[in-house]
Amino acid sequence: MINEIRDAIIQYLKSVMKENDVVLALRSSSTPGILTPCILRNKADLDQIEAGFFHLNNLAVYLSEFFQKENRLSTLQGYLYVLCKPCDTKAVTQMISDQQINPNKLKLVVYACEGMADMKKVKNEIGLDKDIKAIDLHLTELSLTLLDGSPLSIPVSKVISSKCLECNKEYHLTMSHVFVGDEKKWKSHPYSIATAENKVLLQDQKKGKDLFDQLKAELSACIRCNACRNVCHACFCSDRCIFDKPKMTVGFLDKEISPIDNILFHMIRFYHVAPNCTACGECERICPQGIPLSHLYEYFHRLMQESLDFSAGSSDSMRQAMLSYRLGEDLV
Amino acid sequence: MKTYQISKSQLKQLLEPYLTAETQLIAPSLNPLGLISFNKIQNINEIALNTSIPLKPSKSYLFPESSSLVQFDEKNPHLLESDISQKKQMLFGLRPCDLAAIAYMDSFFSSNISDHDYVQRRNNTLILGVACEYPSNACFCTSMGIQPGTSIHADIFLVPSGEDFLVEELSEKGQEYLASISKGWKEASNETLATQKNEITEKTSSKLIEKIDLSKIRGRLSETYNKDFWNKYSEACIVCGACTFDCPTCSCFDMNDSMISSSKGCRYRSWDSCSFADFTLHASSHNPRSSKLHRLRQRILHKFQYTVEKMDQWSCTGCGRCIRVCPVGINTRSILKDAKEALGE
Amino acid sequence: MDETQNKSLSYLLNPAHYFGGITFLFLLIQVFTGVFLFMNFIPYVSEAYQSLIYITNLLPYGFFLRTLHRYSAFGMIIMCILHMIRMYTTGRYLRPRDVGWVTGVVLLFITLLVTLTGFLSSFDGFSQLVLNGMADLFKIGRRDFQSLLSINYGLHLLFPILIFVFLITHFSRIARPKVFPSSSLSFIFIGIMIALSGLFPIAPLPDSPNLPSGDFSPMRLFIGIGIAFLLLVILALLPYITKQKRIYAFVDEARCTGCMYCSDVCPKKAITEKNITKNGQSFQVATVINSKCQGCGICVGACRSSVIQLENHKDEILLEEVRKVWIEQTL
Amino acid sequence: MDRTNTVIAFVCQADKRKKLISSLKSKYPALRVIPVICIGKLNPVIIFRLLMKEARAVILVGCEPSDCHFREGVFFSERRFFLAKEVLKGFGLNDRLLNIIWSNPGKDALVLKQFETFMQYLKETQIEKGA
Repeated sequence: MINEIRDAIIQYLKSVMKENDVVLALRSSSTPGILTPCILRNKADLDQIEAGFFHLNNLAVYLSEFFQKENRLSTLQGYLYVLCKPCDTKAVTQMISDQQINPNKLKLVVYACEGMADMKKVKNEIGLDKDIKAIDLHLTELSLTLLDGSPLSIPVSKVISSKCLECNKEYHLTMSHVFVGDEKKWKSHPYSIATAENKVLLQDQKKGKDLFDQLKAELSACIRCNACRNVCHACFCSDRCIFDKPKMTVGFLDKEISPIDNILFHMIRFYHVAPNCTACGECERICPQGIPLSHLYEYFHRLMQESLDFSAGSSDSMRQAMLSYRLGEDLV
Repeated sequence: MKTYQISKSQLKQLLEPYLTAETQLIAPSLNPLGLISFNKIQNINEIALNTSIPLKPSKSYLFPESSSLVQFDEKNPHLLESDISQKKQMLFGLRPCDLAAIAYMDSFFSSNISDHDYVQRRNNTLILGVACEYPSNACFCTSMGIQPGTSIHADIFLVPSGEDFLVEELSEKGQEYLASISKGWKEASNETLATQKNEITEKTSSKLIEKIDLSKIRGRLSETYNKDFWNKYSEACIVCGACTFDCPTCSCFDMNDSMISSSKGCRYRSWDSCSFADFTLHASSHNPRSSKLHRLRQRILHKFQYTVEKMDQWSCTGCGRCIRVCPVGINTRSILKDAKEALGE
Repeated sequence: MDETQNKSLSYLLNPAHYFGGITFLFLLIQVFTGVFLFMNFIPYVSEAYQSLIYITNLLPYGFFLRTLHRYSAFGMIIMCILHMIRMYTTGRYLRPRDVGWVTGVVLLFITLLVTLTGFLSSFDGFSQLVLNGMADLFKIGRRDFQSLLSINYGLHLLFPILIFVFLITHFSRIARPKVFPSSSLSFIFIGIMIALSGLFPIAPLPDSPNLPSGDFSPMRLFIGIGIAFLLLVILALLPYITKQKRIYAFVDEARCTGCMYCSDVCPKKAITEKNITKNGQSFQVATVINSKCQGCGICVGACRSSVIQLENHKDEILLEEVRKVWIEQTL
Repeated sequence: MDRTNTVIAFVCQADKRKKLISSLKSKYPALRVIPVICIGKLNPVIIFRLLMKEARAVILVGCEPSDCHFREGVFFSERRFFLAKEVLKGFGLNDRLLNIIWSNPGKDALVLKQFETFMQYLKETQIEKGA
């Protein structure tokens, strides 16, 4: 299937990759519709790279592996090329300002992204009793073959993820990067159907007790598998988290899985993440229990922008909101 | 063991006794978050049988996420045995892969050291299996030697044939339960049952994406310990633990005390996962499985190697949940294929 | 002593909080009255005593100024000592407030010298006796110790300037220096001073100074000054001698992610980053400079994975305190 | 005494404020006073845990931002407590249960008055946090 963005990326990487450079990109996994992040070290593997409509993952979370964490490759001599959607660049900028990555060994490959798939919507289209055997994108049609071999085609507009509908098609990067694809054409028609400002959130419709009851019902489905914590670029202390405190130092947070503890877990996680959350939506996408976490991170993202006028990932030198103050703002 | 043929309306009769106050009926249904999962059923037509298996197994009804085992109070030091809910429950709508998983969990929890908490819940539970007609693209039960159409691990096994169900008794508990409610049910011959089962097995296994022949590498997986195909997967893994919590045969748990006051509290047990950072963290803060590679490899080798050595059975039933739930698309089937290739099969 | 005062008087009236302020108030009275005395006092050997008589007997309110000058000198010394005692008892002399303590001790020494030179330059009986003694010591004739007198007078004017110089550093060490006592308190003390100097003025001077008998060997004076100096040096070194139980923050380097939130938040800039290498890879972790750390714990509040803790004030202990306090209530 | 309707007050030790607050203990049996070196030290994670489990309300009494002994320390904690209150609001909890009273040496009377009004408020509103 022709995917000219992917070929342009591969062609660019082939031209610029030197001897011990490393590429962090995505390749197809044997589950249809989902790509697996991969680290490619030599030119021959570059052809496995996939990009475009199924690029759901935000690869920024792997970058801290390269520079700070235990099993890292920080003995990296060459450069690290990272395949990024424009909305992932905010995550990379925020991690640089949190000193989790040093940018001078990093080169971002940003490409003209026309939106990404939302696999939940695809599943709803197919119905709960059938499943996908193979899935492919033909210009504006998703062509699927189901398990019993019957073909099905769904228009892209039906399954594009809601985050992309608000994309204003711009990104700002100060570190070294390259844009693959025609930037002017890409910027010419932004989606931005529902602009972020007038979005009505759950916290606007409900207040107090019934908001608490609804969130409690949703969060009681949580099985505390830590997937939302480990996939989040803003939750960068993933294997040194306060919830993983070793038993010898009496951690004051129990590992009990009960509605109250789940709320406490998410409350503490969003308290930590609120200043540097770039609302990339990864935590909601991958939650095995389907918990609508957008009810929470949308609220905190908007809160940071409105009351502290701080948008995460906007500049890699400005530290996050909790590390600065303005005289006389008397917030509390 | 008799088999009956019942219509859809008579199915209500089969499940009715478990809809009373002191009992609970657990079956797959659409939960408020829009996913199919095992929930407590209020009335029969909520049950959704014609879907692929729920993402979260019924494990949490036998081995709950966290249950308080013992309550203690230093001031008057006696151990209050925590009262496990005596509710009789029926697990309905389990497919052969889930039934095989429950059989493994039974043998795990009540082998030489029997786990009081699990055994008590298990004795209160009546298990009704259903033949599987709607596999997902991640299923590989046939590669693990399980036929989607039949199973021997349930108390009662239903085989859908057109509009009706063939009900097969498999255990004394099932026979005794059926004896009490099967008034006026039409008996069915074993042949029709067997042919219906084979037909379903053929139809479903033809739908599966692939079947891997693991017989040659059974018990030889530890030779792939230092092979480098593991890096391909561990570099992508984010060690989150979703695969282990959604796996019907993962039985690791962690014990902790939750103190209400400095003298009163309860010791509870909650699920733990080998992917978590502090699973094998020693008091000296040395961690033998510190890197992601160690943890991913441990999960696969435990399922396909160590249980074969110890209990001479796979502890994976091919339900495919770990593949469907993985945020980064790590596919257990492709790991097994790479292992086969690395062993030169 | 501190608690009882707090309870009895409201915060504003309690003198204990303003000892330092009152000393400064007396200093200002001294300077104010000193300027008037300076105008009428002639430091020549021949006319010194005459000008003194003129001030006390003839100048309108002259005697009042002199008594006020003398009494507030005593007041200043007493208040200064009380201020020091209070600072010592409330432990406000330990590091990092030691600079305030040392400058305070120097200020006390200079005040003593000023009062000494003040008495000598008044050239009445006692001062002449001492000056004669000094003249013998320096082998100059008893008659012409004009040089001694002018040196003494010069010092008496120089030292207050020195006091103000040290006061600047003394006040700069306090976050919000309460330089002046509260208005009500200062009126009270000025009132007392005026009443005292009004009721018990200095006796009018006789025409010629009556020289007390006997000789006064200046060696005793110098020994006295020497001992006072030694005592004050020991007093100044007190903060560095006492073993201080100070609380530092410390970082559990195995769990630190190197995000440096704590160093951004530390008011004393006591946390910097440091690179440690563990099995071949280099990490950036936070490390605490103990000399700068004041044990306020604001870094503990900023750290996400609660890796930085105060030495024996761990977060877990806080929770134990909640439970302990809870138990106390129910017993 | 049901332990979930205790009120825990973390009081900054500067200027002997602890005595001031603990004198209120006799009036309010549910009050627990815990002195801390500076309320900037309090990690809101502890406050969340206390609010969800041990306590019904948490009161923090500390120096006013411009008046703190550690100069700009309390400015940062002011933002932290703002975010903590917003997190409580975002989760539907009553963010007045985390009450922060700024005080400085001269304002002891004002601190007591704020304390009284808060305890009064707690009496009226029943426990609706569903803890």
